[in-house]
Amino acid sequence: MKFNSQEFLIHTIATLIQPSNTIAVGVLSPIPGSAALLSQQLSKQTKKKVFILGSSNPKFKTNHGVEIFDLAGQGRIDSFFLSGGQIDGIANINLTGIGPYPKQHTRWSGAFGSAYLYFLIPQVILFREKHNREVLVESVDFISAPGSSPKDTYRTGGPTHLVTNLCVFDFNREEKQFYLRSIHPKHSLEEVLDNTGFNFRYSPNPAITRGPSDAVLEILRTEVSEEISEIYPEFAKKIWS
Amino acid sequence: MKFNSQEFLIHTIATLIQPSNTIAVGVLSPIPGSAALLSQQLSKQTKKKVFILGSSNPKFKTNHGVEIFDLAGQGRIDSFFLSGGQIDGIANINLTGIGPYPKQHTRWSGAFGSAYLYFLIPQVILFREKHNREVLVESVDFISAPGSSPKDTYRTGGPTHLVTNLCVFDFNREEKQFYLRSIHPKHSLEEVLDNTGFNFRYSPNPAITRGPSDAVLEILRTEVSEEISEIYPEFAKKIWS
Amino acid sequence: MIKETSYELAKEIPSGSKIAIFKDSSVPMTLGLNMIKSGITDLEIVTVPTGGLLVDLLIGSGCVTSVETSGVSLGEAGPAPCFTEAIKNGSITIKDSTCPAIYAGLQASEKGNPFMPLRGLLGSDILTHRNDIKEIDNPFLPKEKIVCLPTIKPDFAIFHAPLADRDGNIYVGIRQELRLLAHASANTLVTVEEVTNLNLLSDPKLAPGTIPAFYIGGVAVAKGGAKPLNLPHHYDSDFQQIARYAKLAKSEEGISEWITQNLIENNDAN
Amino acid sequence: MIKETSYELAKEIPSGSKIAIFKDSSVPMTLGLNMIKSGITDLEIVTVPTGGLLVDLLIGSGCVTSVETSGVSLGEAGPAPCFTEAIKNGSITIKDSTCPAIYAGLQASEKGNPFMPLRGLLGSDILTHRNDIKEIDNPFLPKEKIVCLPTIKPDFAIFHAPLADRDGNIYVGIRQELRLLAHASANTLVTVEEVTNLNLLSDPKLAPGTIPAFYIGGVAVAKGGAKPLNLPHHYDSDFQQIARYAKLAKSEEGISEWITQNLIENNDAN
Repeated sequence: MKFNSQEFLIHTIATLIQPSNTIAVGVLSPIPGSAALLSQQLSKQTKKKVFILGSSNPKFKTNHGVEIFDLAGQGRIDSFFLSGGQIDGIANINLTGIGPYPKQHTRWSGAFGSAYLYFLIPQVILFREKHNREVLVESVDFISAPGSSPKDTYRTGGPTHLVTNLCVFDFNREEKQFYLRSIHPKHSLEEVLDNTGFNFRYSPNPAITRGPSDAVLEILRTEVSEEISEIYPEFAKKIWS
Repeated sequence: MKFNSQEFLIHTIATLIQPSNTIAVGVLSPIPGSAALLSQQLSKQTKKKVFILGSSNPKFKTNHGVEIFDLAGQGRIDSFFLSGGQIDGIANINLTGIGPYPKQHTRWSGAFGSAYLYFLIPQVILFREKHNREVLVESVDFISAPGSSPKDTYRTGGPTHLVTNLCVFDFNREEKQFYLRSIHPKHSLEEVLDNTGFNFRYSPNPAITRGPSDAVLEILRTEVSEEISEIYPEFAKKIWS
Repeated sequence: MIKETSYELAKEIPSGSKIAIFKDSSVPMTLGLNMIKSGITDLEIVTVPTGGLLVDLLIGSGCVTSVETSGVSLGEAGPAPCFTEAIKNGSITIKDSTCPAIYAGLQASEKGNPFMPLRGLLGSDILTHRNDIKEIDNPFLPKEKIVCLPTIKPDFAIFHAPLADRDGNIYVGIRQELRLLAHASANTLVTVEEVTNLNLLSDPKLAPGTIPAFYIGGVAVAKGGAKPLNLPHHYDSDFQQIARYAKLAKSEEGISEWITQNLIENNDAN
Repeated sequence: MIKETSYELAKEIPSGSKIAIFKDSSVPMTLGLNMIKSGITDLEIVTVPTGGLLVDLLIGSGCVTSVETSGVSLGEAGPAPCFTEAIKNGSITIKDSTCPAIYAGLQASEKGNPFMPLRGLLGSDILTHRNDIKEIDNPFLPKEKIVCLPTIKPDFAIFHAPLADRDGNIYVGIRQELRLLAHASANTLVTVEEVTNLNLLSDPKLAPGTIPAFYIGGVAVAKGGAKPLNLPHHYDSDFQQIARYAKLAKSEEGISEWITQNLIENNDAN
């Protein structure tokens, strides 16, 4: 079956979080949210738990706004997603803005929970559809949350992957460096190199990101799309109607 | 009208807490509890709040066990009551036991909230019916909660009075000393001196503690006794039936 | 306790107050519009933990001097125009934070504690620019640095809830965050959809979702008091109206137009 | 998730576990009696924040090596005989505390924090004997000493509640402390009066008083599972039975007699 780019990315992310038992999804994250729900559908017997911030469905909701942060502090969340106005080569993310602080000439909304959750959730997947040199920079202008920390900092979590519209990177925490894991079909290594502002490791013949099987697409378009249209109605409409 | 010794003590304590807007009462404290409710009845127009730990009546109950301590921390409670297996001349209280710690030969239940609330509630009234030299000692064997603290300790609260079956003391925090405020009718200064293990200040002709008026007794035996019999049924039965 | 109008309730808040506003589903839009009408200025806003339409509107109306926040946006309707502009031109002081740090500051206030420790934040530029946040050695693991957040004690928490009773008890249901706001703040003012004659604390099914009147300084009925934002089980967000705000808020005249229209609509509902 | 019997649930708890027990109205007596039956030993008990009948019974049955508590008593039925005796003869380790300090330790665990600051305690002999509690300078007011309490993270929270659903969600109503216990503990085991087929989280009136199954490791039905203590809206305390315990608990044979009788009665109810 054919699939669109969102379905492809949902499947890509779902594959990365497949081993997780508990997945949390931030506000306004329909693609990671769909990936979490797909991953849940694909392993029904293991009873995965998915928390979706901003959902009013009690199945996905916490009782108190602080609970998701407490859960992370308790070590009960395996996977989470973050993005960035800028993301750099050592996985620092900038959700705050560009220019001398505080009167930044470009100001985004703010760090949200990143300056805490990035430290405490073992698998944080960075996700940004727009892969270009404005987003993927050598060094962020403002570190909303650092990609790594000195040894004496309490840190049980951090970045494991970066997923974009072009490719998937693994992040090596020891070396503090991204490794190209696979390139999405119809895109090239040259394109990735041209559009990435930071250095990363790669093999000359990178793997190609595998797309969803027909069986997975079927689940995505039935069970998952139904759940998602409750939480992100506009997104579901755009993709599946 | 005639009154019994419990009614007398309830009225005595109610008089001391009359200026308070918010009064908290610990577990198993029927006389202070009745005093708080009497004080509430005597100033209906000012809408006093009474919290009674262990009550299941939502009128007197907090939502969470920690709430009473949080309220004290927030400065929202004016008056509280503590007791002691031993109470000494500088208002230290011992709720823990006597003898070398931890294998004390006399062991009481424990400090409960005293080691916190004594620091934070402006008016803490010490109440112990049994006035003798075993209870009112020169120096407690174990300080469950200290009566005073050095200047650099954060302390917004502490002891203001000690009420017993014989008399009422004021506590002077500057001087760290009890002053005899009044002796209950039918008791004498000599009796108080004989039965008190610590030194205190007194005038040779001490005042006599005033008993409840007929109007107050009327309220105590109707509105208050009704409320109390819900919370402390055994106590109410003993006194008012 | 129960005021005649939201405007009367709004007038209880003096200029210069520190105000806590919860992020969603309980945003007191009618009360906020009436605060603007009352001419309030110099507010210090604490968003719990993030902010949206109301915070942007108060900034755009010149009522705000500082914002402590983990982020302000209009959600699906995009960036918050007045917030963004006010930061660029320096007309408000921004205290950037992260969600659990704002909760921790409020929880410190709830406990009457002078601070609250929290993992995370180390190495973030948020910390670089917040001199009021301290780093100490973890007393239980001396080689570990840990952040201590100062207590956040708002003068007022303001929110909108479905129901109050005559005594001033407030039903908030699963929105337990609002309990934290009420505990942490010196005073709490609430608008509600309606007032019931039954006592909310006396009903064992409603009591777990009820904030006792002890914490509440004033209540007013404001039907549709969160509109154009949502109130669960009552009404959904009006995306068109928020998108319209996003457009109009780019000019002063536009904001005035939007306020006038919504103030009339929200107050007329009562 | 739903076990056949309280005994099966009791067997989930290994000897040597650290167990949190809430002070009243939700005390899992049937579960506790079955823990004794299972031959459990070396428990570290944390009373939240104080303890009573169940704690005394576990001590008297030789299941306990240490108790962290703000106080143990049988309430109106007087001192806790086994607790008192065990302290006198040194057969248990006592960690004396004060109520808000126990809550603070659990709240630290709930947040994943290494400690929690708290006013009070300074100058108390409780502090003298607790080397695991630290004093630091308040980082925001350096001349002030302030106490930091270590995190309390129980292996198990155990309690009795009115209702569970098939998914393992637990209705606790206004007993919000039980939520803290579940958040702070690695695992939570619960007995309930009954199991309902409806989903507790889906009912907006019940959801505010419901702990999600996510925190719950096991559930068993135990009708009258708090007896002879009370469960609000279900049954009152049986003062005679508690007073009888107070008398019998002075000898080993007496305790055995009391346990046998109550174990049979409580288990037979199911």
